[in-house]
Amino acid sequence: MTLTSLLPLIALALPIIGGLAALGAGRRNRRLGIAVVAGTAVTTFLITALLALAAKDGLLREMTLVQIAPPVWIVFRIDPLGTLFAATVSGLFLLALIYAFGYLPDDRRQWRFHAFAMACQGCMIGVAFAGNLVTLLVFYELFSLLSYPLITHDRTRVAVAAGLKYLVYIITGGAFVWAGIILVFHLGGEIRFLPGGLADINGSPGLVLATFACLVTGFGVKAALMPLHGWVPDAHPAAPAPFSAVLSGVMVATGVFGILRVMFEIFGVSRLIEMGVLPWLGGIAGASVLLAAARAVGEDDLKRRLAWSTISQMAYVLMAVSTIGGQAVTGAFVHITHHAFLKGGLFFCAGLVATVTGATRISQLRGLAQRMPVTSLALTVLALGLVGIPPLSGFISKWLLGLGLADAGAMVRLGVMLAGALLAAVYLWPIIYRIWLPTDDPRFAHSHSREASGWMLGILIATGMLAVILGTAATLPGFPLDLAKNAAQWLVEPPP
Amino acid sequence: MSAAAHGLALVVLVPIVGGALIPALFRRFPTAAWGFALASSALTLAISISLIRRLLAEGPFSYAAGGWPPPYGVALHFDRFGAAIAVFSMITLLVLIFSRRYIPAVVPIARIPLYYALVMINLGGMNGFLVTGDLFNLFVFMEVFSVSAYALVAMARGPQAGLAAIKYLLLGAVSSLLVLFAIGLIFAQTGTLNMADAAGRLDAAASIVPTALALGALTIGFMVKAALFPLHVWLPDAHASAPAPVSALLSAVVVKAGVIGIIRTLQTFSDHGSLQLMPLQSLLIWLGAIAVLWGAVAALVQSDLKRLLAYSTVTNIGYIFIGLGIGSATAASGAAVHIINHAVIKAALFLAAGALIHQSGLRHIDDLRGLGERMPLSALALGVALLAVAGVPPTAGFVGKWQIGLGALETGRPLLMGVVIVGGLLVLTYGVRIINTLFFRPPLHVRVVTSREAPPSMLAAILLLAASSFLLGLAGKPMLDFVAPAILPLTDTG
Amino acid sequence: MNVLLTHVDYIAAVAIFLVGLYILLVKQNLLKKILGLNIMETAVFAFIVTAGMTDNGVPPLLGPDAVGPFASPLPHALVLTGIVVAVSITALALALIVRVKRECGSVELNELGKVE
Amino acid sequence: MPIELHDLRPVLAPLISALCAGGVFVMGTSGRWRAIWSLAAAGLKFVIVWSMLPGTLAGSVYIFRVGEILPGLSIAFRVDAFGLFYALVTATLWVLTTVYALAYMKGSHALKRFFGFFALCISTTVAIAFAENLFTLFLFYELLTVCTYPLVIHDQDAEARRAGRKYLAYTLCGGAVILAGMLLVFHSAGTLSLAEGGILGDVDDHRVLLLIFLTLVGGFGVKAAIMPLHAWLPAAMVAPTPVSALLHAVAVVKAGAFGVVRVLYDVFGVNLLKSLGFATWLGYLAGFTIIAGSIMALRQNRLKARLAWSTISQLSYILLAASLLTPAAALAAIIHLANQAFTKITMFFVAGAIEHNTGKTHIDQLDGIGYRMPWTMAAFTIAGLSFMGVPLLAGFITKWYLSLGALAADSGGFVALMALSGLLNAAYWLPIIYRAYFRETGIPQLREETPWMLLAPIGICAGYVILLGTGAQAPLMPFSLAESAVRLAFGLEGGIP
Repeated sequence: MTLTSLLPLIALALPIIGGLAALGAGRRNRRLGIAVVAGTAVTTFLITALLALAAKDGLLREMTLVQIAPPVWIVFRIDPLGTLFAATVSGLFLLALIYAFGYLPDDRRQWRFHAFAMACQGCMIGVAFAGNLVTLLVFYELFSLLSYPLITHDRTRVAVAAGLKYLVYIITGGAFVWAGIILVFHLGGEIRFLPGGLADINGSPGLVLATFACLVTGFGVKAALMPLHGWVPDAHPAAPAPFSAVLSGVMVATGVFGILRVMFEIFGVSRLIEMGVLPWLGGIAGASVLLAAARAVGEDDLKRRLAWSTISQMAYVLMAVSTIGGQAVTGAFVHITHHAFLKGGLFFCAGLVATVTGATRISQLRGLAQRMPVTSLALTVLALGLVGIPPLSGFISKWLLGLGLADAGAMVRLGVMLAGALLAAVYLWPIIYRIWLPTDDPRFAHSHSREASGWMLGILIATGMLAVILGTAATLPGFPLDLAKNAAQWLVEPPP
Repeated sequence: MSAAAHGLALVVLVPIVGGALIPALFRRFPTAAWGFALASSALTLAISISLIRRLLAEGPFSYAAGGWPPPYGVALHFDRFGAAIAVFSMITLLVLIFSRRYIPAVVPIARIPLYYALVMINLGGMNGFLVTGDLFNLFVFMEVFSVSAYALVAMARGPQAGLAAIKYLLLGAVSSLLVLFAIGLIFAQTGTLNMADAAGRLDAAASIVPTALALGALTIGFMVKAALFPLHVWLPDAHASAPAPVSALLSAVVVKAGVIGIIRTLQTFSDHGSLQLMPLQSLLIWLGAIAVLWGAVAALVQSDLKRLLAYSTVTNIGYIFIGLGIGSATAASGAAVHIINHAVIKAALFLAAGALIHQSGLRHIDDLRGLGERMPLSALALGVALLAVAGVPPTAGFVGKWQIGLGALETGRPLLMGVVIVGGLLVLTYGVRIINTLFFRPPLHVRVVTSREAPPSMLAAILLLAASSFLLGLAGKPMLDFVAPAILPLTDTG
Repeated sequence: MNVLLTHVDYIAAVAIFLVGLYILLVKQNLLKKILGLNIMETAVFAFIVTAGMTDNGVPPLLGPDAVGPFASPLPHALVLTGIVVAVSITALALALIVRVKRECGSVELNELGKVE
Repeated sequence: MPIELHDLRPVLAPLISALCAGGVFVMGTSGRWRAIWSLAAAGLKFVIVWSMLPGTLAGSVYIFRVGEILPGLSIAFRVDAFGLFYALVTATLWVLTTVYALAYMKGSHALKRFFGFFALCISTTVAIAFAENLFTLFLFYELLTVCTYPLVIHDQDAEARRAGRKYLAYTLCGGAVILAGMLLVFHSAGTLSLAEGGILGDVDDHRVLLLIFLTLVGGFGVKAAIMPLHAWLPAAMVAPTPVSALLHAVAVVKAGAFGVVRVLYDVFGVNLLKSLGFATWLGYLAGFTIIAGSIMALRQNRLKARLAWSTISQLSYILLAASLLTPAAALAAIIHLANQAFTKITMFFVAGAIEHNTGKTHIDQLDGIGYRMPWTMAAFTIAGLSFMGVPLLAGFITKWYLSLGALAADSGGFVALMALSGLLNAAYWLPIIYRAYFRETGIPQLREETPWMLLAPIGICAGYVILLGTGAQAPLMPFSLAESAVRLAFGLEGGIP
């Protein structure tokens, strides 16, 4: 076995093992635990980044590991799309895990959080590297279940209720995926991801459509595609901030990732056009964009507003993908990555503010900048980035998305996208406005609060910087844009 | 002529003469009476086995008593049905072994030699009944075993025994008279008493009314002896109040005489051209089916162990009659084999129950709770025999039920097959109830705790019979093959 | 009608038999039941004896001046045996009745039922 | 045609256990001898059964004829792929259950009786697996009823007796119905031999065939706990845990399911059933049972009761799969024999271990139990996930093939049923896992792991659940055996489509 074939496995297994090690070590010696977590997270990120660079030109490798039953294997593949996603996942996890050291109270349960979170990370990387539907399903189900203890980590009644809702949605979605996979195998005789889709899917048009619907519904639950989004506004605020960041940043994207795999590598572009499902997908995604953004505007709870925003932003991606244009798909991939860090950062901020001041509502944020200038600055940068103000990272992805939509001639969708961006400004601007507005009102004076220091602030600064760097230096080789272009090319115009 | 040639006479004479000698010789020595009875029954068994060997070698054979040839003299005839004498002798032998320790406890000491005498005479009567070729002797031997049976029922102490005996006697005597009446009718019609001869001449007889009358009288008479529903009423009382070994003999052997009487009747009348046996056979099927269900349901509600076993006999007689009524080769041979198998099983049941009752002094089923721990072997034997009587494969009880059920299907009576199966299920229900009581419930009665396992002589008989009631199930095929030729005349009517 | 006339012995036997049976079934006194039984026995014996009759037959006694047709001797032999059997049954029954009387204090079945 | 070899092993395997039972009954007053007899027989039989695997895989069929007891009715053993599959599961689990039982039952009353009948149960189960004809199958099937009864009422209290009565009432009636069916088969086909492709091909009376189908499937369906014949199973969980495990996972219920599959494939035969269409109704009934059993399981608070209802639901997977009459579904039916057995026995072992360790029997008492017994509950979690159909675990394989089979039979609705059933499984297993790990009692939980003699069987079973799910084609996996069984039943030459 060469190193390249070992690396993906290491990337997958390392967080899981590291998490268990941290659980053991951290309970005895906090410093050792921190070292294990940080070392593991950094190493994992480096490995996935390395793989992303190595695989940027196309399929690097496919590995068949274990046979479950004669036609069903556990298969991993290293391709541009998967590695880009894996790198995004491990990057955000790196930030979230370190942030958690500051966010969570220093007790034994903190290590449990880390262990589960890292196991979750490993499984998400597994999803990214999955080479067929069953492998994808394995890791998809696993990290879905592993997320549950993280969402309910606070053990409040609200958290438990949100966790239950989450579980019901996700498991039902899993069942749909499951049924879809069976149907795919029945109709196509194959469940591997193949460039350009499976060679033939024989069956009545209705059955083929049902198969597609099953898979999109199943993954759509996680992708928070309306009307399957119900768990998102509850679960995201209920989880501890570092995990909210992961949920919003990459977990929802996992659903989108699943849909991408199904669309491009199971059904294939030409069959999708033939089936006529794309307008429907675009329509649903467009509706999601607008409706979710509208809900976000009316939401006072900061984390809930961010959650609604996630639903809206991820719908951009699907809307763009539904055009099948190379440019739009590129934009979609870039948006996944950029949005991950922006939204993750925003949740970090929200968590920090809530920890320090106890404020969870936007109306309570007035005058925050007086007390917590650095936090406020980071929050502002990230919010502006999400709105799409140049030269921040959000601008790049939205620009590309807009270009792509225009390129594909999807003018209605372009209009929806612009409306969505406008609504994003509407729901994010009051936050910025409020925190910078000085006040003497004793209700907002936060007399006892002051800037936090240490882990959390460091991470905030890092995400802010990242928004700037990814925005200004987006075109550098090896940056997400570069990788996304290759990935999109590879998907939309697969090599023969 | 050598002793072997006279075997057919000896098999009747040895027990009767032996039995008759016992009160004369051993009035003062009950133990010696036991030994003598045992020896003569063993001798009878040996003779009957030698007869069967001759039967297998030569086929059915006859013996003219005193050298008079049939139809004038008293003819003895040995066919494959007659081979049952070996089983009956065997059961009597085991009952005697069992009696050694049991009888002194229930029979006044002065009557003990009488008891052994009656058992032997009963055996002689049974053997004679089976091997006779002559209608009148059929009656005489029937009276021999019947009268000895009445007396045996009365052997036990207590008011119940006498009353049960006299009830049994009254019904039994009426049935005997019916049989005798029928014999008279046949004689009047044919002028002969030889069965084979009479069968040939019945056809020629002009009037059908007397023949039908004779058939009816014989059937009813033997039905009483066989305790076929609804003429079974005497059986539960008699079998329940007799001493256990006597119950065993009555249920296993004596009621079978009635069944064999019916078989002989059917065989005799089967050649008759103008008389249709079909309605009679249908009647037998119906009565048999009702007997199966009635006996099983009645047994379910009994609280007295021996009464329950008595009702089980009613059920099994019902099975046999269903088989005979169907009359196909499958069913009739099954019924014939069931005669033997049920004899063994029922003997095992009554002896094992007797051992339990004897050792604990209790006879109500609920009082026997937990006795299985104190008397494991007897209780185990009872359990095996209960499963056998329910027809759980591969026990002996299964053979007959399978064949009869199959026969019902062959003749297009699926519902009858249902009756066969439901009956087995009901029997299994009370079987399980007893097994459960014995083994899986804590003792209720203080006497259970102090009970001890039965003495070896009793155990030997019980275990041998219980083992046979299991093993005979594995020998179903050879047994069916054995009775098949004997069944043939019957099946012609089916 | 002709059949009835030629079989008048049958009819008589059946009638007597039924009388005995009636007594046996209806009477509660054990002793009377035994009497009923005896009547039935008599009916059967009488019937068998008549069955041996031959038209104008003479007793089957062999001698120098014996001329046929003889009545069949066999029924007589049978009936003798039958009477022996019947007597033994009656004897046994009477003995049992004595025992029942001694142990239960009654020979009336309906009273005995109450004793139980 | 497979090569038929006359061999002593088919009869030796059941005989070993019967001998062991004898040994236990005779010498079993001493605990040590009980253990020695039980373990020796378990090990020996394990070896005997496994030793037939290579031959059977190579296409041989081992035969041993004991004798003909009635015309056309013989006791004979024949080891084909399907029978061996079932025997392998039984023999393997018996070793584990024996170890578990030795530890679990320590100090209980009437142990001689317990271990004696325990051994007899397995003896009869293997005999059922190896039965050459319907009669032998029926014979040992009934014997199994008799042998399990003392185990069910082992506690001898009122509840146990009630359960025992119910158990007997159901199973004995089922047995009687089978007897009726057997008579019908023998009458119409003239033979009772189980043969690939069925023996009823020449019967053209539709009503008789329907009657045979109803009686045989109904009779075996009692032990397979298909609704509405299931009521004995939840009642029977009052038995000691090793017995429940034996009842629910290995011997009894599987004997019923095994019987149904034998009836469908070897008495009727696939082609005949397809033309008759009776099996469709069986499929609907099984589908109903799957859902209704799961819903009932949801409502139970007692852990073993939930397990029992889950068993009812899971068993109908086998019946549903068998009734679809497609190769893939048949494969699912056979494999699920093993999958359900290992998964459910893990759960029963865990339930027993919890009861043994802490005395807790109800689900709402299990808060925080995962901290007290982490390894035990880890095994439980694996089993639960397997039932939910999570890939890499045994349950997924079943659902996979079953769904493929359903699609091949143009009954796509059953795929939705599988998905729904997976959801229901999640709904009743996850709360237990949740309580075990995520609900805290307020009192600090001391680590109190199960003793190793209980834990080792649990661990091995849970490991096997994973193995069955990941390495179906590993050398010691009987998967290829199941494949060859399907090939025989369907008369296929190559692979399973």
